[in-house]
Amino acid sequence: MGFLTLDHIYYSYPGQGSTVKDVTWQIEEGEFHCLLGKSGCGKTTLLKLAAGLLKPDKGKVYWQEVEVSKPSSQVGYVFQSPTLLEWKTVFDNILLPISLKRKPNSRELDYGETLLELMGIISQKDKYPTELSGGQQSRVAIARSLIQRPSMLFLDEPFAAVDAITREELQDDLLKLCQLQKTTVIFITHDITEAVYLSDHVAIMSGGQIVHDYKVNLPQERGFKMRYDTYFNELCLKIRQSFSGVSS
Amino acid sequence: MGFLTLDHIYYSYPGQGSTVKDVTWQIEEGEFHCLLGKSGCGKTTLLKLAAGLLKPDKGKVYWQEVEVSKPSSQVGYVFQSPTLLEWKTVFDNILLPISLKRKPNSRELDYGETLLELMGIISQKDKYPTELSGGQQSRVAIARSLIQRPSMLFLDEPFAAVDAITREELQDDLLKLCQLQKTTVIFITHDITEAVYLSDHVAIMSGGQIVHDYKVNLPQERGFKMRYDTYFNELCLKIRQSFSGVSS
Amino acid sequence: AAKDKDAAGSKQIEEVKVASWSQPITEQTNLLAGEEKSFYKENGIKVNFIPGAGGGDAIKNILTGAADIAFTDPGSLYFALDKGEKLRVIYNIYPQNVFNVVSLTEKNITKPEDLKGKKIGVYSHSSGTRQNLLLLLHQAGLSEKDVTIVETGLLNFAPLMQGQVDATAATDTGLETGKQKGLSDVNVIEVKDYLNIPSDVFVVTEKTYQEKKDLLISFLKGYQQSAQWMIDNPQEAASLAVKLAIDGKDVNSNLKIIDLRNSSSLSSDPKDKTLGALDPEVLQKGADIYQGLGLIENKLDMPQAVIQDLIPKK
Amino acid sequence: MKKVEYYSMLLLLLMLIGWELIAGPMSELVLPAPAAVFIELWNGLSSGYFLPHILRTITEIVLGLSIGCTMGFILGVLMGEIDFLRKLLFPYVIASQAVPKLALAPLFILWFGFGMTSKVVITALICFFPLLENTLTAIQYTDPNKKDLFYILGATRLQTLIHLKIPAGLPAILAGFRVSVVLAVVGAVVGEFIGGSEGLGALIIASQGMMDTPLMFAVLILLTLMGMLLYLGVNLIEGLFLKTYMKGRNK
Amino acid sequence: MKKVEYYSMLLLLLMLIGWELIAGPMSELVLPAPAAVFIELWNGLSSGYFLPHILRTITEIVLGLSIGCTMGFILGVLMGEIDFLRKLLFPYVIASQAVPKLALAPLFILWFGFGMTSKVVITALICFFPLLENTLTAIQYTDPNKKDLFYILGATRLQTLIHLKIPAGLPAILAGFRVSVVLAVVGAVVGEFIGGSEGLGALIIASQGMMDTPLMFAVLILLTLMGMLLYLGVNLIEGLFLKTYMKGRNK
Ligand SMILES: Nc1ncnc2c1ncn2[C@@H]1O[C@H](COP(=O)(O)OP(=O)(O)OP(=O)(O)O)[C@@H](O)[C@H]1O
Ligand SMILES: Nc1ncnc2c1ncn2[C@@H]1O[C@H](COP(=O)(O)OP(=O)(O)OP(=O)(O)O)[C@@H](O)[C@H]1O
Ligand SMILES: [Mg+2]
Ligand SMILES: [Mg+2]
Repeated sequence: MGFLTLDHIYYSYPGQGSTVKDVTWQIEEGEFHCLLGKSGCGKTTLLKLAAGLLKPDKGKVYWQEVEVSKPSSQVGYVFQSPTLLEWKTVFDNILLPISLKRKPNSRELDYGETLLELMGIISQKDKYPTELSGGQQSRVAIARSLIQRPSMLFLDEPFAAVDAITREELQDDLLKLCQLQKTTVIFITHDITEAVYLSDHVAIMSGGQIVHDYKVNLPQERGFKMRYDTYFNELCLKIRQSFSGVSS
Repeated sequence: MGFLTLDHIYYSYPGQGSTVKDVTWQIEEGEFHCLLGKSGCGKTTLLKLAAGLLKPDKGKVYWQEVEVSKPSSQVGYVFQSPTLLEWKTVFDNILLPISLKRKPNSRELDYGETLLELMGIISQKDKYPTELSGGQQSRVAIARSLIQRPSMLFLDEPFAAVDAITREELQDDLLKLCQLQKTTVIFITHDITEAVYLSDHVAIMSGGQIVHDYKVNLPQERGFKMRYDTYFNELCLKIRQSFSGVSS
Repeated sequence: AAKDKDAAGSKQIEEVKVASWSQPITEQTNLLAGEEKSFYKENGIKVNFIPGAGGGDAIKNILTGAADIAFTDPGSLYFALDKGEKLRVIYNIYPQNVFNVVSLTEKNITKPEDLKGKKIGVYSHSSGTRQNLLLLLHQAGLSEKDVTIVETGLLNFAPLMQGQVDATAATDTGLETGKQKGLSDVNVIEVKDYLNIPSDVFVVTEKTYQEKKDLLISFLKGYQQSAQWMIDNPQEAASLAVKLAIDGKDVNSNLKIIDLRNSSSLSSDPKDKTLGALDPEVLQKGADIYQGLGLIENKLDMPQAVIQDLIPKK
Repeated sequence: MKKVEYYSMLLLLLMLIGWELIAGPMSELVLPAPAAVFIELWNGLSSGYFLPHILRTITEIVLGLSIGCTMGFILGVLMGEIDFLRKLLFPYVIASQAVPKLALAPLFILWFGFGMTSKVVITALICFFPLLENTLTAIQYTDPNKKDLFYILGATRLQTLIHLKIPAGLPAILAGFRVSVVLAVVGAVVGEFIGGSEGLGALIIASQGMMDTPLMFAVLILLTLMGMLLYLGVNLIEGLFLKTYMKGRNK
Repeated sequence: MKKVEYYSMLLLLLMLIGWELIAGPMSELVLPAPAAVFIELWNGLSSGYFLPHILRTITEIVLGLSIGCTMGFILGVLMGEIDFLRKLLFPYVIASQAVPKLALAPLFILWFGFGMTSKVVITALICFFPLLENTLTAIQYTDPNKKDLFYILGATRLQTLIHLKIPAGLPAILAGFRVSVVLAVVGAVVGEFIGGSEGLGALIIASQGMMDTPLMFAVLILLTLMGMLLYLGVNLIEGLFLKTYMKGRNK
């Protein structure tokens, strides 16, 4: 059994048909999985199920062989909307996961600043969330999810509000960080190139089911050049086609 | 003078340095302008200034040769976050611009449904915003901005939360609609390809200024094929380079 | 009934607004029985009862013109006269002082002197219980400083029985009700044994007195008849009170209260059998004591404020 | 649901037993035993003795509440919208609340008569403040993004108010309404303390005069029941109108 | 700012003139003219006659407010968090509000004596409800997305409460607090109506007994000033703590 296992999961919102239907998904430790799919196909719902935020109607979620009943604090989660606390500064928002439990120590404060630096928002440190641009807000949310060095990361379109250049920088930073800390990641995105560039596996979701799961055979160490690699582009095209095939 | 003119505009948020600095921008009737720039460079602020949501500290905004003092109801605006009313259904949210003034007539109701159809969310018509996925919410906001057939559209990253396939469909639909109704558009996006595909002009913003303004010389009638056109890709590359050049 | 109405119409029924110090209560059944009995109708008037919360309210209600006649206590009258209001006393409702000071027998308080150093309850600082307590203390050469006065609200016997106060100032009807509710073994000091100033009087403004003399005469006629009726028919009054008075739930207690009020309606002077007769001297004495106590500032001229000639003589 | 009702009953029973124990050694004058109170309540209800008083008080509450809440809501909206008005009027609003109504009895009687009007006015005065304060606050804390939306839609101030600020502030406004509704009961009773000859408040005064404490407690129970019914009524309204707000509430 | 103060003065002047006009033909016993009241107020203040009463009432308000609001807040939080408790306790909360405190005077005196305690208890009882109701409501309407965030962070119920629900609900909670603060003034006064010999409420009763209406109005003005100061105090606190909430408020 894997690090995180979804076993024949079903879920439906009250008064609605099944949103997630019979999903079985296995994620090994340290793997980077991307989840692609059309808007409204159930990606966010599946991610919440995997993280224990929603309880499946049928089926079970296992986390290191133990059935998940409530989210573990080992987990980082970036919601699709930034979800920051308006009454705390950016820095306090980032430290929230720690300050909930105790006063952050100087090492943690330093790490917070490092993350802000990485996210390119160190100059916004003492601002309040309402004073940030959309993309800055999402980056605060990402930094917050990383502050506890979680062993598992759930990211729901984290880079959607960020420009192309910054996005590529963030992708590289995220990859490095995850490889360093052996973080297991599930990453939802709408950008096929991003998915291929980042992940070991790309899952395609449609109508509440995982319809394809591609393995990405690229060297661990990614780089800008790789984006022009033939294998890379062929895989992107393949995914794109299976994607539109599914859509019709 | 143009349809919409920004004349040496300055703006700074209280207690902050200038966010928008000396921007002069001219937009002619029926043109489609894209605005690109790094996250936090001031795009949203500039859009709000252009729409009359913010008052410039210095400089003036003219709309059909008249100085803008308050937003005209001729305008459609999509905010960076969907900003829907949680206590109204999707359909009522879309009709809001009309129902503020009077009871929508059957023609408008029909048009509302057409827009929902176009956005691919007709099946969500009677749901409430909190019951929608992120991408569905943004599409509701887009439909709402179109319901009054505005002569001017301001779109702030409208497709950021939408998947690649749906996005391309929406791009084509939007273009068709705007060409049909001769709508003037300012469109903020982080996707360079999207910018080139959609617009007549691509403006690059950096540090609160418009640093480049590219004219896109592509036939009015866009199509899927065009994305593989050499001129198209060269322009994308050029923009990308000027973009990263700016960033360093 | 239709005939009655016609008769009344031809006689021109006039309305008299009487502001009371209380809600419509059993002891005022004769005032409330205008519909059931004919005392007022026969005199061409109709009584409109205006409730209040204390004698002060009653006087304020005539000062504002909300009422014609105030059913109030001498204390409130003194205060208002002291403030320079032009008021006239026209009828002595209860010539007998009905206030008393009640204590449990075990406390051995039998005369005003015994109250020294004790904690004594009153209804409220604005009520007649307090003023009459002060009068009583004054008669014994004591003042407010020699005792502790606390407000206990209308249920003033409760703290007495619970031992929170040594004595409580009350009225005869209050004491009677308390006894019915299980108060026993008490010593009672009656204020009237020391200073018998009236308990309640009818008061009007100078203006009303000047302008509505006839109306007042008719009203007093009616009231006198009604008081006589209540003295003669306590049983009937007690049954009527069930309907008319807000506190008239129980006929037997009504009867007891009515009996008490009937006896306090009679003058202690055996020569004067006229109901409502006023004694300016007693009122003057009361005023002087009030002044002595520092409750009022000015020396009042009570004989000048008292109007005797409106009271119907038999 | 069932469980709550069960424990509710249990708690009630415990309270009654506690009451009985405290009341046992005490004179009925101070604290009557529950049995005596319930007999009184039953008798008063079945004989129809309470009926006119209940009706009177309910009428006063309903009228006072309607007037007070309408005023409170409108004034709250105006003071929330117009800074100038808020600063101008707030001393008088506070004065209307901090001044004990009992002290102004003769003025109320003078201006509004000793009939029902003065009681209705007092009730209205007492219950208008919580609604005003909550409306005022709710209206000021509207999501600025949504305000931007309405601004760009060219909505007038009134339209923004009706379609945005009020619906968005409804939960807070209703909290104020619940407070108002309960205070209205006290308001009507206090109004009746001031020279009322009908109504439950007048009955309390009369029962005190008669030293009939069981009767007084029976009336207090009636008042509590009234308060509860009104409160539940507001909750019912909330349930009907705020279905959508509720949707996100329970996990 | 200047403009408001100007109009405020103007309105005050108008009110005073109106008062003077109404009071003119009326007996001083019913409605004294403003001049008489202000002379009384001035005399009372400068001679130090009011001082002990003011101090007494303020002490009662402060104590009652502290106890009442602490209770109201805690109970509001508990009832907001635990459905079961809400359903269980709400009848008793309503009872505590719908029952006029004046009616229970003998019980209060019996249990809490004639001294300050019974007044503090009454004040606390009166002012705890608005805070309870607003806290309860505010806590229930927390943004579900933020609740999800805290859930995923493994926050305990208490942590979620302290770091999310309470700060997010602060504007509504403070609205309740403002209502409480003003009601506390009335509470203390009503408490002093019952067996008080010191304090502004007792002074009102005494002045009524002596029919010294100018004195009574002077006390009413003192009460209004107290209410206003307390209200402004809450606003000050709000200004300090809610700076960030305010940021988005003014365009
Ligand atoms: N309300 C505000 N108060 C203070 N500063 C603000 C406010 N809104 C935005 N800013 C700052 O102004 C700058 C520009 O913000 P703006 O929202 O215009 O950026 P943007 O180009 O739209 O970015 P993004 O692509 O991330 O949406 C940012 O640095 C941001 O921190
Ligand atoms: N709270 C809810 N109540 C009812 N239906 C919901 C709710 N949340 C989501 N849905 C529905 O479930 C479906 C899947 O939603 P989900 O958010 O998982 O989509 P998604 O794949 O994340 O889409 P997107 O890419 O737009 O974020 C959608 O059709 C949506 O309308
Ligand atoms: Mg999603
Ligand atoms: Mg932006």
